[in-house]
Amino acid sequence: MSVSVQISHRQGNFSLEAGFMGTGRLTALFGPSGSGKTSLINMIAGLVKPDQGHIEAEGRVLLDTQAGIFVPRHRRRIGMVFQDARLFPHMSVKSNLGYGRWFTPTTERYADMNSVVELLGIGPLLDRRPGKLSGGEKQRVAIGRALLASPKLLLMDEPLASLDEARKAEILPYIERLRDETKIPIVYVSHSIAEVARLASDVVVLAQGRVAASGKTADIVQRLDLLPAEERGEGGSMLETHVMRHDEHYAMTILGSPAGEIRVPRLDAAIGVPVRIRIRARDVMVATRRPEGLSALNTLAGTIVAIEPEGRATVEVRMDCGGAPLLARITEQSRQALNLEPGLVVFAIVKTMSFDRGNTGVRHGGEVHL
Amino acid sequence: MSVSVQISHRQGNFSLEAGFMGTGRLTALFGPSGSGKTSLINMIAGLVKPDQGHIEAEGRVLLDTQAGIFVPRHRRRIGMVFQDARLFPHMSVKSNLGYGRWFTPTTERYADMNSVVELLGIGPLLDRRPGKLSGGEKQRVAIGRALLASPKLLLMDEPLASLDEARKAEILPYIERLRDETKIPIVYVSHSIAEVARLASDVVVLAQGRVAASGKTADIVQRLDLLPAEERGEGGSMLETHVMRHDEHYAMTILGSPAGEIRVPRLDAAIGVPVRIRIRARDVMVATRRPEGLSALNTLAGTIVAIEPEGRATVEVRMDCGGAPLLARITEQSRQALNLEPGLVVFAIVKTMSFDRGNTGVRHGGEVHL
Amino acid sequence: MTWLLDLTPDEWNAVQLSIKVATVAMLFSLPPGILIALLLARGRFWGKGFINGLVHLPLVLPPVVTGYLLLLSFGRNGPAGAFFEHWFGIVFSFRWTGAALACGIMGFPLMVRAIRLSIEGVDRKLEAAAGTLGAHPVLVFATVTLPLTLPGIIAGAILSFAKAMGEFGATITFVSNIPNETQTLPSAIYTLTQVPGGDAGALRLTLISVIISMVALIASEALARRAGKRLDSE
Amino acid sequence: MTWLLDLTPDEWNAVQLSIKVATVAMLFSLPPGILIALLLARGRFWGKGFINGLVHLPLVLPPVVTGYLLLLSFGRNGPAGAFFEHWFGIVFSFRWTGAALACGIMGFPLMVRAIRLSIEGVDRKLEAAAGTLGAHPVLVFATVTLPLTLPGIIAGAILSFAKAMGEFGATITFVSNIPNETQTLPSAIYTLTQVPGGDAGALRLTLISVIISMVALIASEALARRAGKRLDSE
Amino acid sequence: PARAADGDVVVFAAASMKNALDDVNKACTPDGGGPALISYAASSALAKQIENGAPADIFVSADLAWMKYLADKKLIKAGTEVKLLGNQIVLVAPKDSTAEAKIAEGFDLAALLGEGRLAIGDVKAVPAGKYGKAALESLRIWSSVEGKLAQAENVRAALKLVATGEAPLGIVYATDAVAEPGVKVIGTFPENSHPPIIYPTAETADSKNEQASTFLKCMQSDKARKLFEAQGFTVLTPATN
Ligand SMILES: Nc1ncnc2c1ncn2[C@@H]1O[C@H](COP(=O)(O)OP(=O)(O)OP(=O)(O)O)[C@@H](O)[C@H]1O
Ligand SMILES: Nc1ncnc2c1ncn2[C@@H]1O[C@H](COP(=O)(O)OP(=O)(O)OP(=O)(O)O)[C@@H](O)[C@H]1O
Ligand SMILES: [Mg+2]
Ligand SMILES: [Mg+2]
Repeated sequence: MSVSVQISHRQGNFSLEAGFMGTGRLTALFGPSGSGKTSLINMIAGLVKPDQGHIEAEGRVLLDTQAGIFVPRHRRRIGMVFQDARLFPHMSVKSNLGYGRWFTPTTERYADMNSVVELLGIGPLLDRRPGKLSGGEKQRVAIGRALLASPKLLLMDEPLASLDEARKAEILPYIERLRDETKIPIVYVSHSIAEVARLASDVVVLAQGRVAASGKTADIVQRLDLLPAEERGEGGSMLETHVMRHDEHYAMTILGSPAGEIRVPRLDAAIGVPVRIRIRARDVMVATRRPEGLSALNTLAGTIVAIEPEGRATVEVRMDCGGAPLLARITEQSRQALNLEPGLVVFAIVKTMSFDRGNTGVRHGGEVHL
Repeated sequence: MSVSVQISHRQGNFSLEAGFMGTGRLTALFGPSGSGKTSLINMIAGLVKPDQGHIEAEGRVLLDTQAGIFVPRHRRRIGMVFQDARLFPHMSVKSNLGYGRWFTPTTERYADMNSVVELLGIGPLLDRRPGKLSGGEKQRVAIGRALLASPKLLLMDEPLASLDEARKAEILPYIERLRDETKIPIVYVSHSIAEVARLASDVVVLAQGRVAASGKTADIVQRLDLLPAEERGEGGSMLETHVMRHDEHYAMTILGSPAGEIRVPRLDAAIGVPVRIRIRARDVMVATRRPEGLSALNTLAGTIVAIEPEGRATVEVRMDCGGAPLLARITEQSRQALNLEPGLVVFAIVKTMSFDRGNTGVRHGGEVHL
Repeated sequence: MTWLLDLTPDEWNAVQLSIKVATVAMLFSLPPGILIALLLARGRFWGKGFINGLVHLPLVLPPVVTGYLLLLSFGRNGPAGAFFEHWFGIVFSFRWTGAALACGIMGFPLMVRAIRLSIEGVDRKLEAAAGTLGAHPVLVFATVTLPLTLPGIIAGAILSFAKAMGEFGATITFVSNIPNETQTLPSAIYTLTQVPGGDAGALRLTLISVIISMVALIASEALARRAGKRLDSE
Repeated sequence: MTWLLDLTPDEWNAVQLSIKVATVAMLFSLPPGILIALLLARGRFWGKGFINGLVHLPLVLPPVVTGYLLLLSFGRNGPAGAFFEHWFGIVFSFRWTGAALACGIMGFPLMVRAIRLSIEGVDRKLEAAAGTLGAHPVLVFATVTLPLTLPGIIAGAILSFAKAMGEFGATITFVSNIPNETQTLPSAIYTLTQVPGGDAGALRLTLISVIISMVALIASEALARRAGKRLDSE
Repeated sequence: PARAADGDVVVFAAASMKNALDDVNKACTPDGGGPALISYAASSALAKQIENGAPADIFVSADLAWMKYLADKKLIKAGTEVKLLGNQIVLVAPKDSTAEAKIAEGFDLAALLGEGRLAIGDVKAVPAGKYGKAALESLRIWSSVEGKLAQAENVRAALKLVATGEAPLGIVYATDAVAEPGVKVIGTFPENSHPPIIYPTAETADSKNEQASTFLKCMQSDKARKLFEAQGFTVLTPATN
């Protein structure tokens, strides 16, 4: 359950010098346009042979330029979802989907055509040619094609970019299940912090061909300075929690965390199941006294650890709520008005509604039946 | 400043029966994958001739099947950004960008190569071939190419889908300026409510080839029922405000609105300039008494107009704040706890941080110099 | 129509033989044609220019010269002729097989060019995609490259067939003009143009040859259209 | 090498004439070749099948027949010949122009096929994009379709040139074999093969012809590579 | 092993003899050794094919040179060579031509041609062309028309050039001129102005077919003679039986 990559490569004026160890199940590659994400993923897939490097997945050495090892792409057992769909224009959607199966030993097939087709909502398209699909339909077929090859390593290059939110929301849980229930490592390129925070166990931030940061998702997501200014509101803290109980009356789930109980909309998960939640810094309010008569349901007591100014108008307030770190993004004006200082005991207020599906990731376990 | 479309067309099993009047400056086409957005835009561009229909832009009839009018694509003066970039592979990036200029009368050229190149950050790519660009780079060049044709109608098919947030945030204001300062109508396909709410004057929601709803953005964005479940948190109300004053000390701008003053991060707009803000329903808290010791800066008094249940866990609270409608999305549990009922006077609380750049749209005026 | 089909037995034989020769020439040049086209389109090896030149040779040489070279190498006493006779039991000299060989070789440059152009037009990114899905390069070729090359293969095949229907210089020089064995339509036409009063007969055979070729052409166009439709608007 | 280049004045003339004829044939067939290829690739009109058949005819007909048909139509008394002489002052009969005409026509099907294949391979979505940017269809063709068709145009041109270097049946039938005017290399070679003991001379001229063609071939490949590199990995 | 059909005699014959030889073949069937399989092509091609092991039993050449070529290489069965037929060359003009000529030493052929060209078989390669050149030389007008030739691939093509009016005059065989409605003969070259026009025939050295000599004999028979003469040839062998 690991991918390790160390690459040095030049193409034109662009030089890529990047390496990371993805020890978790889903490693996200995050970075601006042109930073080398696709190039890196192409090398893992064996489509580009880097000038120098070493690539290992699940203990298999796929590339070692020093030892002269280069496993050809068709023996890497990789499922790749390309940024451009790259469907075979001369085959029907169905044949496209089934293409990889031909080359997978029967015993190693774990993906099932029917359930993948249903998940992706491409049932009505099966007899069509790719030329007659819409942009999003193409991308969905491309995802299905990669999955149905039952790969041992899944590479996804912005797979959801051309999909609407509803579609994304349908497919994300499936990727979660893939991540948790099959033991295939996934390398996932994305522009969206929300996606990364929800899916990734590790994040590698690329910038101009270099690794700007890499590590556990929770650590990276907290480091708002790594994010582009516009994305900082999306950053925040990750809390590892577990399902404590369900409140069937109000259709809520109560999660237990070191910071206290957190109420979120009803999750479809059994008692005890671990759930990771993301609390966006901009969704967190700080109060100096426990508020009353307010619709927000989650009030977590904590101590201010640090206050970092961020521009003139904004500060980031780092709190420790029973051991769990929590990040709030508020105005400098509020900070002054409330006299917030490190050491002060405060209440962090988070609306239940902040925990929509995009921000709660259920950790699955056990064997998968796709 | 208007586009009117009325189409009836069959392709394969898919039938498109759609019509809308975009009287504003930017009409957004919004809808799930495969709902017919690209098809519709192709017809406006003259790439597909619909079975029946009538298309008018800025008073020019582009298509009228009954009168037998079909203006060929090259005389429509349209700038189209395709979902797939469609750059000319045999030309350098520079030639791609300059292609449309050749066919634009000198007097009608309003777009300037240098500023577009700079805006899109494609300066270093000018001598490259499209084959050697990354996905996002291609898309940026495609946007530039369409702009530089100085079109009279701009059609954009998910132009920002493959761009990172930072890039998006850079390009969005440019599109705003295009919308406001040149008088070109824009038809903009997008999956993102945030983009739509920020940019669009009108929204057309497509579903399975039919118009599910259309109207002013403010009206559509409030109708959460039109949105897919996952997007409802993104929905909310639009407030038309104007810049009252700037608070240079805290780097804030105070906007005047019928609901009262609203503090947002410093905007780069002169006093009096109209600003449209989006207040996401999920960002609004409701309190029965004016809260104290809370970091949230904006507290708007209002009366509850209606409460609509949405699923078992959630309700939508519709308020009237000094004539401006405001929408909050809270849990049923909170509603019961606070005894919220129509007619009750309440306080809507919105963090200043909710108004990041994605949610404030400055309305530009006057002549444009791109 | 009766005057058109009112043929002597020898002429009938020539018609049938021509169809047989052209078909065999086309079918047997397809596999090597595809292979060589692939080599030329994709390969990077020493001697590629030489192979390319060799393939074009029958186009450049006067057919008589090609025929004569075939006679020298594939004739009964030629080295290639001896080789094929010994190892495969195939005799070319003065057999219809020889006519097919001559026609195949004369049409070879046309076929290779068409296929090569098509191969060069195939998007290699699709091949890369097939590779990641586990297909061995040979299978990638068979399932992706080849089907996408179909228009070129069809064009190459019809060019080869048509050329075979008209080829005469190399054939008559190589395998002579023996009725029922090596007398193809063009040879028969040639003979008729060489004698007084033969024009009407030559014209008639020419028309028959044209009709056969046009039927083949129309069939090939229909095939290509079907192959093309499958890629429509992609 | 001396024995190779130790040519009689007539042979030198034949070499020069052949290059001239092949070049002119190639250059002058390019515009109509591109046009017809475009029509066949894109057009949907009544009689398309007929034009397609007509284009292929020189391939199917024995060259002698083609030459004879040329004689009948483009000869001094032929309708086309009279037309060209009257309106353009161009005389084909017994002139090198006639040789170029014959060679051009013999190579025409090859050229058209290559260009057509390439045109059919052009992504029409790119043309649509050019259209929306304001380019008139003719300009779209010139700035997008044509450059993307370049590999096919180069292939077609070299096929036409090579064919012209080897064409002899139609040429000699149409414009005879007049030294210094219509005696191209293949005609000269043919003559030598018809004389007992002429083989050495024929071989020498054949080699020269092959060398010229190979030079042209190599140049065309280099050109095509450059054209192709520009599209690399797109 | 390359014998065509079971035991049929295979004749390699100059293409210009097709009409006559097809008739003769019929007449010689079945008791004259026929039916023979007759392959018509240029004498040069046939000779080279025989040199390369073609399954021919009998070779009929359009001139003596290619027969000699084979004989020199010992590919002709000794003693079987027969000078079978003779022919004449004539000056032809398009049928509506008003040209008149009296062929004699020094006659002004060049003036008769005017701006036009003299159609003739290739003077180096095609037998009729070689004879024509010899005749013009012996009539001492070669140098005046040498630059006005239109040399054709074969004599039939030369005839076509005249028949279509492309060339105002041409030199072809009498046998060809007779049957072409588009031309008229305006003069015959004297026999002594050129080497005798002879079509020789012989059995090949490799021939094992016993019928070959029968067929060869039949070609010299009276019934064959009539058929050859009907096509305009002169038969050179003495009449038999
Ligand atoms: N050429 C065609 N023939 C038949 N059906 C087609 C054709 N092109 C598109 N369609 C179908 O028409 C529907 C609308 O396609 P369209 O491309 O307009 O969707 P879209 O709204 O742009 O979707 P996306 O967001 O995925 O790009 C789809 O269901 C698609 O499968
Ligand atoms: N074949 C090539 N030759 C030269 N430079 C290239 C080539 N392919 C890509 N590049 C450059 O390498 C850089 C990285 O490209 P890459 O496709 O990996 O970016 P990316 O991170 O995937 O970006 P995006 O998010 O836009 O898809 C870009 O600057 C691009 O221009
Ligand atoms: Mg990329
Ligand atoms: Mg679309």
